[in-house]
Amino acid sequence: MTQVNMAVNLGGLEMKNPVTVASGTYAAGREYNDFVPVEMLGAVTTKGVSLNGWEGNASPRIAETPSGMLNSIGLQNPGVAVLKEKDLSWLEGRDVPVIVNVSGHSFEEYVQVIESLDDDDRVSAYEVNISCPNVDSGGMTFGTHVPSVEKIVGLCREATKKPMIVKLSPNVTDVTEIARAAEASGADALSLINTLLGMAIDARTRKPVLARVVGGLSGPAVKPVALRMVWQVHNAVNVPILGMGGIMNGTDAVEFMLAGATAVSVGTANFVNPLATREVIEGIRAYCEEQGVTDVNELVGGLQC
Amino acid sequence: MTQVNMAVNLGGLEMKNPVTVASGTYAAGREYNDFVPVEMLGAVTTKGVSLNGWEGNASPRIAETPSGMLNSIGLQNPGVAVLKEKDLSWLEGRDVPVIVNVSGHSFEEYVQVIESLDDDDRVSAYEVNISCPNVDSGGMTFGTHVPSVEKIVGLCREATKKPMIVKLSPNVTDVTEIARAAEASGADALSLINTLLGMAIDARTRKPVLARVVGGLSGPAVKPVALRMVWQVHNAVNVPILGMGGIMNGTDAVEFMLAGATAVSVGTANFVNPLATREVIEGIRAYCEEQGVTDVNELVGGLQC
Amino acid sequence: MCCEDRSGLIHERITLLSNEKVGPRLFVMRVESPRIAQALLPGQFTHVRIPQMESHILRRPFSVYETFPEEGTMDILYQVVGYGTEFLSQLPAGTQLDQIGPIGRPWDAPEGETRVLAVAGGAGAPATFMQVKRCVEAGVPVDVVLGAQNASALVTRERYAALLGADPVCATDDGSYGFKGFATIPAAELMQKNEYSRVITCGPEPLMRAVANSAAEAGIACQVSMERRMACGVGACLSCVVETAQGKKRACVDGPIFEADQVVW
Amino acid sequence: MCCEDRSGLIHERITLLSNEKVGPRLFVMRVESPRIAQALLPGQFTHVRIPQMESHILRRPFSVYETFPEEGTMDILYQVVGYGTEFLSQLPAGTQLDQIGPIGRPWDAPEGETRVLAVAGGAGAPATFMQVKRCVEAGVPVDVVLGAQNASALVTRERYAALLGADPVCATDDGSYGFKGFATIPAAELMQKNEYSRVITCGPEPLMRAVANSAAEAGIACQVSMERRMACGVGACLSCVVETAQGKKRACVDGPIFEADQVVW
Ligand SMILES: Cc1cc2nc3c(=O)[nH]c(=O)nc-3n(C[C@H](O)[C@H](O)[C@H](O)COP(=O)(O)OP(=O)(O)OC[C@H]3O[C@@H](n4cnc5c(N)ncnc54)[C@H](O)[C@@H]3O)c2cc1C
Ligand SMILES: Cc1cc2nc3c(=O)[nH]c(=O)nc-3n(C[C@H](O)[C@H](O)[C@H](O)COP(=O)(O)OP(=O)(O)OC[C@H]3O[C@@H](n4cnc5c(N)ncnc54)[C@H](O)[C@@H]3O)c2cc1C
Ligand SMILES: Cc1cc2nc3c(=O)[nH]c(=O)nc-3n(C[C@H](O)[C@H](O)[C@H](O)COP(=O)(O)O)c2cc1C
Ligand SMILES: Cc1cc2nc3c(=O)[nH]c(=O)nc-3n(C[C@H](O)[C@H](O)[C@H](O)COP(=O)(O)O)c2cc1C
Ligand code: FES
Ligand code: FES
Repeated sequence: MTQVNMAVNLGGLEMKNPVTVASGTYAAGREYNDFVPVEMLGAVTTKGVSLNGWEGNASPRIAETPSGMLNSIGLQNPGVAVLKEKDLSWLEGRDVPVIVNVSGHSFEEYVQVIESLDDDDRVSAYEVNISCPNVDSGGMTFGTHVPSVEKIVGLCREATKKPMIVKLSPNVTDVTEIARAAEASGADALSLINTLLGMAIDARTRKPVLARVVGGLSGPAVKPVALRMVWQVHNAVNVPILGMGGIMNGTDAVEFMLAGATAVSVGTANFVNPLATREVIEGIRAYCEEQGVTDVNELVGGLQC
Repeated sequence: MTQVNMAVNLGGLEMKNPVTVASGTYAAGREYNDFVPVEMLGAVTTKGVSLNGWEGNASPRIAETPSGMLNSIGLQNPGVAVLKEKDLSWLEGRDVPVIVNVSGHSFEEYVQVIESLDDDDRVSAYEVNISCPNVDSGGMTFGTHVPSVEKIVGLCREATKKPMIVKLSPNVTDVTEIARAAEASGADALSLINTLLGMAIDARTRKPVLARVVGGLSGPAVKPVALRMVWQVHNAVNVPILGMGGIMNGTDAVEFMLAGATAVSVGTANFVNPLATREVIEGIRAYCEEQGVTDVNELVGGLQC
Repeated sequence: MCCEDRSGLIHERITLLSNEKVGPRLFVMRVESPRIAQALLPGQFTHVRIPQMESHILRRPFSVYETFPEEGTMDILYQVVGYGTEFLSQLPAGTQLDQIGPIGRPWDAPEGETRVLAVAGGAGAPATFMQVKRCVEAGVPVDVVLGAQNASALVTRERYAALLGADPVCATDDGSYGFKGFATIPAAELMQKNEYSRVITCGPEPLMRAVANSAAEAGIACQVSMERRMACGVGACLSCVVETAQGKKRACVDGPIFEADQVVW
Repeated sequence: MCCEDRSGLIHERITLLSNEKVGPRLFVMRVESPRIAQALLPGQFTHVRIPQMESHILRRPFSVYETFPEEGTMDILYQVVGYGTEFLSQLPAGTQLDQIGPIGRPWDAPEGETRVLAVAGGAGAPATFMQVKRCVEAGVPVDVVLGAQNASALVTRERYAALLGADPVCATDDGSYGFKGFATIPAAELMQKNEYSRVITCGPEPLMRAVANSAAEAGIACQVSMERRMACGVGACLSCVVETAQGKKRACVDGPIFEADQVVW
């Protein structure tokens, strides 16, 4: 059997295989290291980080929904200094590129986070999260209108020469419009989808299940929406795509690549199966072997319509 | 045990209970009549109808997805004359109000459909579908931007004095903006959600599962998104809401009512369980009895946040 | 091509009596379903809810291999092709399922036919069995051609042979039983050789199309059983349409049996 | 309050050996899980994947009632409260599940304590059992107060009694066994009467809060076992946070055992 080339290049970021983790589902890799040594991943994507840290939302923060879940963590994080001191130190010397997911309540805060990380060699790339539905200012509010997308992506672009991935929200009328704005403003790659805004209600108590009432929907339930958006964006822009939304196994990942994703993120699946990332990597490889595909890049956008 | 009042008024439409069917999933009731006599429903909502009939999309038209399904029927229908001749004749004399779901490729076509039905007493109300994701012109393209929503709802309003429900798309950045535009332009009620635009891929064949590539996602998977939108719209407008999206049982229906729906539609659930509508009605009643609710209207918007 | 005169639909809770592997990825399940077993005509199908498949929400349509109205049971022969059939194949006897039926337009009654040819391939073989049985019972001469990948997949052969009192004509892709090649070839030969008043066929679309072509060339009336993805299974959702000379028709209630010359392949 | 020194996490396929109803909506399941049974300390929990629940995708966290390291088995006592536990209660012996464990901060080792009081209510009763056992084995005097709705729900009483050699103090809401009223009342009385170096408690939050208050008034160190909805169960997702004097802490790995005086109720 011929060896399959699994390496991909995501907007300047070299990955040994196309699989990273969805920000916020994997911390910085340490908690899952007993199950999947972080070096096995194509890249590790860290939990969203802001300048000085945020408390996040009240509990309960999650709800189970049909084939999915809602979360309203609210970007709880200890701030960029702690990220450097703890997470990046732990990652140092481990043979895996690090994508830092960047958040802020203001345009300036995004830039400040990048500036405080940019001369740190342990950071390989950024994922600029303009799509979190769980914070009141920043997050999704920046990512759903073209002018603010242009502004924030442009400012972040000026702050770094590292590969910059911009993470898009599915809660928009036309994702291609946002995607084009991000590309035109300097994104090296686009990641999608972040979570769909949703809600769960406990009929018995007549209360929302989440303390914050609404939260972000993820998991298999959203896969059809995610695939559609990846395919639409692939047809609309020239930068590579990091696809995600409900990827549970290798077949799901292959579907995203066929729709146009160069790499994929595994999120909610980690909660179901802590070995999910590993199985996704092996599943993609097995698919390529079965189909006689010698280079995983051949799959990208290979959908036959 | 005290009797529960199950009757509701949906923007002028009197319903003996709050349960109708989602347009397109139930034809005009006849096919399900062996399972659920149509008179049991609070109202029957017919499949989308256009002026002269449409062929719809190529097959395959459906795909199963995690806790949901995609459809790309494309509003196949035989036109308003056949609706009158066959469906409305069959419904005549049956004790159930009829909501006709209206479609068109142009503003004019919507109006023409309403005009050709408006003096027909067998029609109790309209549901104006400005949210079908499965047609190239009309449908969702009309329902995702405020100016065209205002235009079409205003034109339809001029054409009828019957209760007019406007059906909204979830594929928008801000559903409350669209809802307010529809209300301001004369909608008596709003129905939501129509399907989320999605896609399914067969990794083995590298082809989309649907002939039309994309389709509309429905079923339990979308319930969190639907509940969230019903709740947002309930807080944004004063007209009543017909809620739908993944309702499978009485508890789901109660959740929609707590979020702000005055009535609910059962769609995909009919495919899973042809007795679903009946069980939803009984489930709502049982909930009210258990909770000591004597009037189902007490549930509407009763969510405690 | 009409469903207006269909008999009432039944929603029945059914019990799995047995569920046996009979060939490569092929299973026969026997279910207790007294009301539907009574009412079902050859060519009609049932729409089955496989239990415990929480996130796979749709029913699965299956032809009925044979009904035993007295026992109140029926057999369904199915091939494992995806999640649902795989799951179904692992359910033990005693499991409760439910089904809707009998659905759709049956094969035309054989009374009046002079000689019938049934051509069935792969998982289509059960769909013609009850109609062949009806021909035999009505005293209408009937020939049967079965196609399969190989001898071990020819799982309906014995039941057909017992019914006919002789082996049906068989064709296998690898020649491991009967004719080596597609069933369409012996079928076309039979149409040249014998005078048929009717051909019926069920199987993969290319097979049915070829059989329909041969029948058209030979000037024989031909009915086909069409498969489409189905949501409602009762005619309400329009997910299952087949292109016909009269426009789009629903496979579930306008079919599954169609006049071959009306289908736009 | 730290997880840095936690031992390695194990992902283990486990087999259900038995799954018995022991009281109203209460079940004990015994599973074969040799590696986790070996490694687990009192107060730690496991994160269980219930099979076949396709659309209910999350794992369910459960305390471990008792481990039997030699046999490689463990008992989990659970209450049926929703879909998952209902489904679990119907699984037959022989079913394969999987679990991640041992997770979280255990109760502090009892060595050095002079006398310990354990107060457990409802489905919290299993969470203190192994710690009480460890006290007994370490020769630390230990008193136990169990609370439940009624006598039939006091399902851990006998196992505690066998361990202690005497009946634990019991309280039931309806007085059908022991003290009539909340377990917090006999617990507070015991704290007045005896000199405890440590109180441990698990149960509904109001119970734990009341016990923590009594302990604080009596000046006794108190640990509580906190429950939160959990997605990952390994410290990565921040879905399970508890408000503490040091800010938000993860119930799964910073807890589930917390110092009572650190929790912001
Ligand atoms: C009228 C009719 C009669 C049939 N009779 C038989 C029979 O007697 N024996 C038999 O083995 N099979 C029969 N089939 C095909 C059978 O319905 C499918 O093989 C089955 O639905 C596949 O389900 P799955 O979950 O294993 O496949 P999956 O691919 O996991 O199913 C995904 C979805 O696609 C649908 N689907 C997949 N393949 C087909 C297909 N070929 N036709 C229709 N829907 C499909 C499923 O129902 C489901 O909704 C019949 C189909 C129809 C329409
Ligand atoms: C550390 C820890 C130890 C536990 N130990 C035990 C035990 O020994 N015995 C026992 O009976 N129960 C225990 N629980 C509670 C148990 O996890 C829940 O009862 C169970 O998850 C309910 O699942 P369900 O599907 O039946 O309920 P559903 O309401 O259908 O579950 C929906 C979602 O909410 C979560 N959920 C619901 N109730 C709780 C709860 N009380 N705590 C955490 N998550 C919840 C579920 O895990 C699931 O994600 C423990 C919880 C935690 C956090
Ligand atoms: C618990 C949780 C926390 C998340 N936190 C973040 C975050 O900090 N930053 C971010 O960009 N996305 C965050 N996300 C979104 C995921 O990265 C991902 O976009 C989404 O979950 C869809 O992928 P999935 O279905 O595979 O989980 C979070 C998702 C979950 C479930
Ligand atoms: C097969 C199918 C056909 C549909 N056709 C229509 C239609 O003609 N007009 C319309 O307004 N909505 C149509 N819809 C959308 C439904 O009415 C409903 O808005 C949606 O399916 C969400 O509800 P559910 O999850 O309960 O199915 C259709 C949905 C399905 C699944
Ligand atoms: S399956 Fe719904 S119309 Fe045929
Ligand atoms: S459950 Fe994920 S951090 Fe605790």
